[in-house]
Amino acid sequence: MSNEQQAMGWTMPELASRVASDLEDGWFVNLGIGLPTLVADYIPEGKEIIFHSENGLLGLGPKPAPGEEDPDLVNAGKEPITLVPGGSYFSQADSFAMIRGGHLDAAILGAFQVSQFGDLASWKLPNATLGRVGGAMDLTVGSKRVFLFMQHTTKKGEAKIVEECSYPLTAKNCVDRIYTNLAVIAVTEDGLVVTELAPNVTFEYVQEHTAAPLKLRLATVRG
Amino acid sequence: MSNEQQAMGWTMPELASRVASDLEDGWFVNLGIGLPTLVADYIPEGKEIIFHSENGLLGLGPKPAPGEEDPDLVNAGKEPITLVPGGSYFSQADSFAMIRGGHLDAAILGAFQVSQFGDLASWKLPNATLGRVGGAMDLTVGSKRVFLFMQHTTKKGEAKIVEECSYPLTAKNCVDRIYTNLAVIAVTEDGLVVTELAPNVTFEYVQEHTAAPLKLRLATVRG
Amino acid sequence: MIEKKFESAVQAVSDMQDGATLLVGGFGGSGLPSHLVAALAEQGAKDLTVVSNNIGAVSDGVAALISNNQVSKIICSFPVGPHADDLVERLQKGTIELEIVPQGTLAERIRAGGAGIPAFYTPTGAHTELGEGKETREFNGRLHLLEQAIVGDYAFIKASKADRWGNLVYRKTMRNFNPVMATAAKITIAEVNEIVKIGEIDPEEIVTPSVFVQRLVQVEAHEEGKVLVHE
Amino acid sequence: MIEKKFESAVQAVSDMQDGATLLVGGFGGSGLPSHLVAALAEQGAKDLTVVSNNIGAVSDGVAALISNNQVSKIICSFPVGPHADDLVERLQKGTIELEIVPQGTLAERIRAGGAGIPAFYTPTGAHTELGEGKETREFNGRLHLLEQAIVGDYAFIKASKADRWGNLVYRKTMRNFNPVMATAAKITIAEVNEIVKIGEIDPEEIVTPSVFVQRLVQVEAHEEGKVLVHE
Repeated sequence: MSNEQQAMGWTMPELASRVASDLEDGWFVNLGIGLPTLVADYIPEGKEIIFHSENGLLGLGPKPAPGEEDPDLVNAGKEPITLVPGGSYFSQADSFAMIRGGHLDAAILGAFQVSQFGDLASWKLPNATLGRVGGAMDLTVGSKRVFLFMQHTTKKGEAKIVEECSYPLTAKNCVDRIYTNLAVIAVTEDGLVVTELAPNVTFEYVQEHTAAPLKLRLATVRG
Repeated sequence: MSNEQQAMGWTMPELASRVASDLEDGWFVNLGIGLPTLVADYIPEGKEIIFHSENGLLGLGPKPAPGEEDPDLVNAGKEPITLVPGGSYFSQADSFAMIRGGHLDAAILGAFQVSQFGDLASWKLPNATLGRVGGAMDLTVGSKRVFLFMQHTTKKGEAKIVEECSYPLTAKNCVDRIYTNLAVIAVTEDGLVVTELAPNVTFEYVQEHTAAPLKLRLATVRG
Repeated sequence: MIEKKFESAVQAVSDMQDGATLLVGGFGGSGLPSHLVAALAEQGAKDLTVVSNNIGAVSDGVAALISNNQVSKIICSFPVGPHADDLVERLQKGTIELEIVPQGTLAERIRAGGAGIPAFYTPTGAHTELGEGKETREFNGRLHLLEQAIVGDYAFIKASKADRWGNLVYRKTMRNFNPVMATAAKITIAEVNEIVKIGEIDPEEIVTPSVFVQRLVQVEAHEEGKVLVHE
Repeated sequence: MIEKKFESAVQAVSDMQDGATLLVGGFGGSGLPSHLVAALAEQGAKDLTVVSNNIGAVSDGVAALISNNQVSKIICSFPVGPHADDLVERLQKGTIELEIVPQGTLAERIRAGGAGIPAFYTPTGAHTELGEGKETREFNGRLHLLEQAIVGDYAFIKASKADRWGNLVYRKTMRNFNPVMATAAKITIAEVNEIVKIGEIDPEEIVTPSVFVQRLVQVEAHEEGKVLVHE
């Protein structure tokens, strides 16, 4: 079932494009390590989105051409990157002052689990010796909006959207919106609300792969 | 008596020179507003002392030549100054991180009163509506050494060195050494100790103008 | 496309409401955003809480807002100077409240506000009348005060150069409170002498990254060699 | 005359004692003071508490000190990577202690250490297992943790350029933890690629002022285009 499910709906590049279309002109956005970094490639023309990398820069640009990598210019995943004109460098203390101080308009992050209350688990597997917390806890408490970018279920087909997280928490009540291959889901005071369905995906199918109650309230089709 | 007393011993330029001779090569030193700024003019050749100004610079240099003043380059007294080669600029938050974090080797400050325990009163007159605290409290709690540079008594001849400060405190137990026109006095666990007398000034004369018990333990004559 | 530039200081402050908390950069006249202050005096918002290091050092700073009866509370470290008379008079009449804060604590409270730190402990001010009534605690055998973050609705700051995104550089000791206040307000308005093209400021030299600046106003630099602080 | 330059990394670390607390800059291989780490591995001081963001991302970082059995405690945010095996093994044997700290809290605790702030409140980590056992307090209706400053006996940092006094500039994201760790140790040793004459670094561009640096070591820059982090 898993691969079948993960093949449903939006592809990850399509989802990246879908997320990108919700980012507003002039926003400062942090992209988590891994999948979320895809979003940078799909910003619509005419929109200026400034990407933040928590190791200390604003204005993260595309990957450098082969041979152009600079060991002193990396992103939070320690991959070589570039800086766009208008970008800047700063220390970790300043970078996290920016994050924790509420200056980023959005953080787009991955997840192990997310609860119906917007609790997020993303840094440690249960019973693991080691966790990799990095900047995840700061980004989730500090960003004005936390968007998740993820496959709707695990590779094994287990629900990642759950009533209560069983994995160690990153932060409570921090997620605003969940983008998966199947749907866009808003975390509201009224619970989880599906606001958009991927092509050929039914609400029932999404609910079936979700371990928390969902409501359906489709947003008006975006222009 | 007052003017007579203030005319005794070292002149203020002589005292500045006396203080300067105690600063060690490579020290980072903050000079308080007013009299203490004199010290910068008397650093012996061959010694590099780097002066800090709490409004945000290291490497305070001499006054600019007339007509060369830059309104964007001032000291903590808001007077035009210069920057020496090797100097740097930084924000108030960074400047006081430097101060409070214990990175300055010495602060040389003025005083209204100082007690036998090294309590300092320097920011507000008793019953004044307004005080001018500025950076005084941070400098006194943060600097590795606090040296006072002052006339031994007030203009009216009242003792400034007292058993207990009657003026509002800047900080408790913070002063290490007191340089006055009459003497150099160390604040020790054993009380106030005169370690040096100005020329033609007797210990008895100093004690007479001091409202706290003094001990005499002259330091070996400096080479 | 990002465009933070406003046509004038007057436009940039036009939405300020009565009762707002305002951070004003500068150290005396050095790095003072005097055009923004003048525009606010014209705009007229009242009952302001103003946070600024010096009050009264220069006539075109916060002193002008006090004289104009726009200020109900001042938070500062140095409320003394040739232009502090109106402050003293209002204090005596009880129409203005004054909170004196050690300069480093003031800077740190503002930095904390910008950095998402609601409160911190500092040794500064312990055992003094400025620490009276504050929560205390010992660390390493030394008494500390608990100090709260300061956040502004607006910050008026001054810089020498900006680009369209709001990246800022300063000149010499003009920095003072400006970079830290820039981080601690919902709307930071920077008064700058020059706005250059994106990419013209070396990324290594940027002191205030664009994320901290919401509005820009370009003004004339003060005259060469004119020392504003000695009036 | 001020002279902070040591002839070699080995000389610069020669007085390090067993039991010292050491801050190591870098984010993975970027901005890692690898020559100082190598010198310490040779010098052999043991029972060290090491504070560094990443453990195991590269072989020439703190992982080398762990493999060399010089470390008794690690404070970090990201103890995972291709070179973390020896850490895992020692954790299982119980010969090393690990404190995982959120990256922003780690940076802020070090900044606090350098800034004379013994403790502060942060929302980061509240309601999580990393907050367990910590003192909590509500501010603005939100739970916060009390976090303590970190101060090192030594800091190893990397910069691109220094002058004789110890003023430092960095290159791009090499900054990461380096400028903040520079402020928080009794003895900060900077590994730099170039030492220039006093006055050659523009005072507006200095990121770490001279007061924070006690020792300098000049080393070769890594090869052009060689990405150290992908091994």
